[in-house]
Amino acid sequence: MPDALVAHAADHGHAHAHHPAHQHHFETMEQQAEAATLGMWIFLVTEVMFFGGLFMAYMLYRVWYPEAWAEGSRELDIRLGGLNTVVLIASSLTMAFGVRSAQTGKRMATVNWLLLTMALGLTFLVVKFFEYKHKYDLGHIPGANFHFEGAHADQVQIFLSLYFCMTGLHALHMIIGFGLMSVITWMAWKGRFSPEWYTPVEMSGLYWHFVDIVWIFLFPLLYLVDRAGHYQ
Amino acid sequence: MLSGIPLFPEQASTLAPAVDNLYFFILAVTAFFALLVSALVIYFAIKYRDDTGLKVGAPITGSVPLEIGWSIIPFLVAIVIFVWSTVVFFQIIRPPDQTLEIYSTGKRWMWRFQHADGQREINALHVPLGRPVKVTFTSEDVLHDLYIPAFRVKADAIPGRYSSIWFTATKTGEYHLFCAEYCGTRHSGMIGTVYVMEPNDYQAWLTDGGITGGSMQARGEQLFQQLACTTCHLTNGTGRGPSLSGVFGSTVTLSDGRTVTVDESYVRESILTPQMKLVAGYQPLMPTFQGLVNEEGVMSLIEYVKSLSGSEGTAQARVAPDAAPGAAPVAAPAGAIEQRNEGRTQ
Amino acid sequence: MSGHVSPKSTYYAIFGALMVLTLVTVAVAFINLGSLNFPVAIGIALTKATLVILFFMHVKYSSRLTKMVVGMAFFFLVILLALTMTDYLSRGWFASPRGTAGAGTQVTISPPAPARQGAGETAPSTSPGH
Amino acid sequence: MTTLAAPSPVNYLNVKTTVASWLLTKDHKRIGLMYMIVVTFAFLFGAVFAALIRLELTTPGGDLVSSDTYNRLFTMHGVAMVFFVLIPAVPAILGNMILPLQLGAKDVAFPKINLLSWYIFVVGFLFTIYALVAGGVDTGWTFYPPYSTQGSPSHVAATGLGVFIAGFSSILTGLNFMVTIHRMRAPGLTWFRLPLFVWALYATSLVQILGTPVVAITVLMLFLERVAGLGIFNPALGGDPVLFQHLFWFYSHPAVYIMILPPMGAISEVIACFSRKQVFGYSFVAFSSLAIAVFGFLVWAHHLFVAGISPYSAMVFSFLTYAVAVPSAVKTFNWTATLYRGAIWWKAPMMWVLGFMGLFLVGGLTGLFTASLGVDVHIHDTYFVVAHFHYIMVGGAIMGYFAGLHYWWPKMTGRMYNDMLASLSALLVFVGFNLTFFPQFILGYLGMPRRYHMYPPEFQVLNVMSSAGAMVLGVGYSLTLIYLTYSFFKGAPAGANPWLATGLEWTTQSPPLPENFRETPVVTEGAYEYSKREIKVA
Ligand code: HEA
Ligand code: HEA
Ligand code: HEC
Ligand code: CUA
Ligand SMILES: [Cu+2]
Repeated sequence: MPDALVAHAADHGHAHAHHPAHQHHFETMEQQAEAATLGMWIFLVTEVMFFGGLFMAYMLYRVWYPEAWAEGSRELDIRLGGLNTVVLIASSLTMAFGVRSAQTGKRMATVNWLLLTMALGLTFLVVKFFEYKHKYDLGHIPGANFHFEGAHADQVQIFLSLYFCMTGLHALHMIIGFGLMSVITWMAWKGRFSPEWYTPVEMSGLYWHFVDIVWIFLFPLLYLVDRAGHYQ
Repeated sequence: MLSGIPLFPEQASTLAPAVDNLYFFILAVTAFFALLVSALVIYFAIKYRDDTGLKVGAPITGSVPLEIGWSIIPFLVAIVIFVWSTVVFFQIIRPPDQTLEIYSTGKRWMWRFQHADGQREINALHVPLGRPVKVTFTSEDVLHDLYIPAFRVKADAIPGRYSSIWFTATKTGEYHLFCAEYCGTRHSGMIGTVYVMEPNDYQAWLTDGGITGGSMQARGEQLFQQLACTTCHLTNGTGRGPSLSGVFGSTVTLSDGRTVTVDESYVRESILTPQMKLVAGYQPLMPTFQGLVNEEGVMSLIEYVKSLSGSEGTAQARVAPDAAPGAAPVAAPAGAIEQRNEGRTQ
Repeated sequence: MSGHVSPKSTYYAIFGALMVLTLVTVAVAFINLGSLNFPVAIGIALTKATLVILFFMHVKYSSRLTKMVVGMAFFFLVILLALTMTDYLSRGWFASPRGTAGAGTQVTISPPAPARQGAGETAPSTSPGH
Repeated sequence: MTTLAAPSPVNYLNVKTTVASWLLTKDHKRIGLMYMIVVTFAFLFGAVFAALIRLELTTPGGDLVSSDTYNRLFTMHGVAMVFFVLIPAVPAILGNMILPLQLGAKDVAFPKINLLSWYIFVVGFLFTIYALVAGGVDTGWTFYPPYSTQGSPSHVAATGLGVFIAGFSSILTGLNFMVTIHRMRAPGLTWFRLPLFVWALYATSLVQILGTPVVAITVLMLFLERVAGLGIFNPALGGDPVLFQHLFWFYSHPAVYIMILPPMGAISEVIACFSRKQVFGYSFVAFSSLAIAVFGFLVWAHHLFVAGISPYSAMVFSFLTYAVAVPSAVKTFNWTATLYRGAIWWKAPMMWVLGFMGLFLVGGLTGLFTASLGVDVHIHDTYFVVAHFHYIMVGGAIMGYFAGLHYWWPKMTGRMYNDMLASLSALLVFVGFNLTFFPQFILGYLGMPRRYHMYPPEFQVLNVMSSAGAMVLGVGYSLTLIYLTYSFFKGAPAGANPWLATGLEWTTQSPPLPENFRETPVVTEGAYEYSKREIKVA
């Protein structure tokens, strides 16, 4: 904030030793880190709105077609979905520990936690792959070849369209997160981070937690509709 | 139509003056603000002109009372416009009770109209003067929009559901009918003419148009037999399906507890997607008739279901017979009327 | 750079809470709460998300600006959902004298009828509306 | 403020001149210029389409081009003008150029992302050009399904992808600006010392961040529905095509404020400078930008009054629309009051501002007609709406863009243009504009629907007037293009502060140094302290 900056400028003038990661257009490392954090959070806001469009469509059709939603949801395997939920939340935990290790300057611990997070992420994607494959085998992929036995085949197709859009987009985010984390892990391994500067770890952490949060909503919305059998 | 440069559309329905009065009111308000601001801008720009670029303006920074004033006043003015507009809007969308019912489907790129008595026409619509008319319509493909400028009415035609417009024509003549929602190549060709006729001329047109084949209600009844609806919907309510007598316009409780008003859209849904809304107390037995009956057939069935709800349920196209029998019928342009032909719809 | 360092125990506690809530949400889904199932599921998910945001993402210890940014996301998401639903939920309200006037699909939400009527009964719908 | 040292011979334009030094630059000023080139290109596209539209509409019969071609013309015109001209014009060109300068910063917060967003923009534009070359797209810029998913035989997918991609460019620009404004202000530059252009860009960023992702996902769903047969808007499956319209306008109504807010900010700057006065009611003008951005999210369904939404919902949206008109009213009145007892310097940028005032007023006020439920039933999708939005988008936003461009041109290029020619072209555009679009209000109320290739003959006279006006308008724009191009290469050198304006951007040399300022400036006063200063000839 300006006052802080005024004070800061008075304190240091311009000359102080530059951290290797310090970019020239920032006055201080602090300013740089604050900018990065704010930027990341704003990016996450855009992500919320991005998924928001899908949630809107979901909500409308859930209100319109409760039976079809129940029918479609029952097609999904609650055990696989539940497993993935546990896996993803666990990966959030390991990610949090990864960030913590970076904060406290533990190089190997950071690397290990990040690797564990990536392993969990991979597990999630593998499970998701088998779920998709199952759908494919059954002909439940929306489109010209969609095929569904049931009273509300058309509306179930809408459900499954949304299912694939939402989980597909989520999986895409996981893959991007996986890529990011590979880089971060490598950087951590090289010892680039320190308690003074671990912004990239923190940023990927925020991103990963966000992906987790999306799933926290997707799981009940997609897998747990009307399991009590109200619409049977 | 007017020669020279037309500046104002004809007022040919009871709604037109209501809309136009509102329009002129907004015009007056906005003209006031526009002239006020422009006049001030021009006046200041000239009065305080300084071509040296070296002077500075007066050290005025602002005034809170002024700010509040010019926030509140436009807001209040806007509220007045809003209230008036809403009143007119509900006038436009809420038809009166005894309307003449006409059905229509939009299809790329033509409008088909079907009168209750069975007359059909394409891109032409004959209506009597002074009688409220309600046009219920849908689309068979993409979005369209039925627009009659002289009546100031318009509504989108949306596949899968019904929209409607209503009007009471106040002036005989021929008026434009446009498709106002972009629908592809010949969107600008999806136009037609509304013929407003004296009641007796209209009567003559109805009988003389050369179109027979029974009213929509009759056609609906026939379809009701043909499609074997009667096997389940017995009038005494003992069939597998509910009795349809008196259903139209009533409120029905569905199996999941929601309630719906039985209107055109609901009956249409019942016929095409019967599983979507089950009447409480019945099994999901009713098959879909999707593909077995076209949009016009559905409309005829609706007319028939309406007729089961008592006499006022049926829309009567006939007008009072006090019309002078000798009046010359206004013939529809050749080709504008589709000859009734059971097999060729769609 | 001095971010907040949470004790490990906090993370374990949050993880535990998230697991418990996951179990609860699955369990609750199998209980018929009628129209409450959806709100309950959403409520639990919101709680879980809040925990992740506050603790894993350190928002609890972040600047007011960050908190505002997070709040903004949810605020505008709610606007998108709620204002759109004003349309869909009120479509059924408008009925002109002889049926709908273009309002389209008729959906009104009210609590589901608990019991079903026997198939032989006449549907409770036979009284004409006018 | 600090006095200027002798200008350095090195500036951002000549520091390096290889092509690679441009294509890989992270300098916000160069990126701004690169945006300007692409946007000008897109504007030429859009303008040629507009010229063909107007040429076609001189006769009612549709004699010049086929219906299919005509439909492609207005669609490509709308897509180019909205997504590739007006949305990036002021934020990405002038904002990139000026924002860091006004903040006393060396660059935006994320220069690499800034460059990336330019590339994304270009890729999006290339997709759209591809769609054009491959045969165009004919859905209207609004892409309504089911026509766009099932009916249209044209290149909807490629265009949709182009718009989708360009959206990310807009998101990244907004993100960058928002962080820059929060984190990169010079010492002493408090929020209420910020120039109003910065406030306007901040509000714009808000809309870009919150709205654009929604249209991105919506276009993506449309895309998947078209190419992969997913069913989300498909009425045949029970989907609701109106849902698309809700989602589309959730973005696209706020997007009209992406288009108008930055020009409004530029207008505030120019008015203050050429009235030599502080902007009247500074904080009200600043907050009205935020109010427009936030309330702008509450009104989208005023585009759907006859689309089959619930009438009660329509009422709510109509009411909110009237509420959001109030902050615009506040701005208008404050600008007017700023002129009062100013010392008004009739220079070219001010001429564009005066044009803006008149045209924006008409455009905004006709929004009150369309926001009125009762009247909108009649005028929806007629030329009345076409006239409304051209008055705001061309008369308001483009005029505002030109005002800002003429104001900052000496700073950007270090050169002056011919003031007489510039004022003349402002006049030509003003006159031509009114000739073109005023008749369309009358046409609209008469009932001429928009997107009509052929029309009933009684509308011809007004249409010919409109086309004639477009010619004058075209001459005006062409003139601007010519003298500005000339000025870029041959114009007389401009000093650091040719307008004797306040603001940090005028304290550095023209064109600015690559790093903007020799030393980080320290700010001690508000943005428009003209009255405190003694103005001297530079
Ligand atoms: C930059 C672009 C821009 C801007 C800023 C606006 C601003 C406004 N718009 Fe416009 N609009 C468009 C671009 C824009 N619009 C486009 C592109 C379309 C058509 C899209 C399509 O279908 O293709 C459209 C369509 C459109 C419609 C839908 C019409 C229809 O399709 O039927 C409506 C309806 O309410 C509307 C209303 C408004 C209002 C109330 C404002 C307000 O923000 C205006 C506020 C300004 C003022 C009011 C003037 C200043 C005030 C005063 C001088 C004081 C007096 C004021 C009062 C008494 C309140 N616009
Ligand atoms: C920033 C946005 C922007 C801008 C700058 C413009 C600029 C112009 N627009 Fe645009 N317009 C839109 C946005 C914009 N438009 C949008 C969003 C639509 C809706 C699309 C849809 O329905 O999907 C639309 C639709 C639209 C229509 C309605 C088409 C229809 O519904 O059938 C018309 C018709 O007159 C029109 C005209 C013009 C004109 C004359 C200009 C002028 O300002 C252009 C001036 C430039 C020139 C005229 C060219 C240069 C001059 C020459 C080459 C000299 C020779 C000139 C002649 C022979 C005439 N536009
Ligand atoms: C095989 C039996 C069967 C046939 C044939 C059948 N229906 Fe039905 N119909 C039902 C049943 C059962 C219900 C109640 C459950 C439901 O809503 O689906 C019903 C409900 C309806 C309703 C809603 C009634 C209400 O009270 O809300 C309408 C309208 C209707 N049918 C019209 C028709 C028409 C028109 C046809 C012929 C084209 C037809 N039905 C053919 C069994 C049938
Ligand atoms: Cu049908 Cu346009
Ligand atoms: Cu709008």
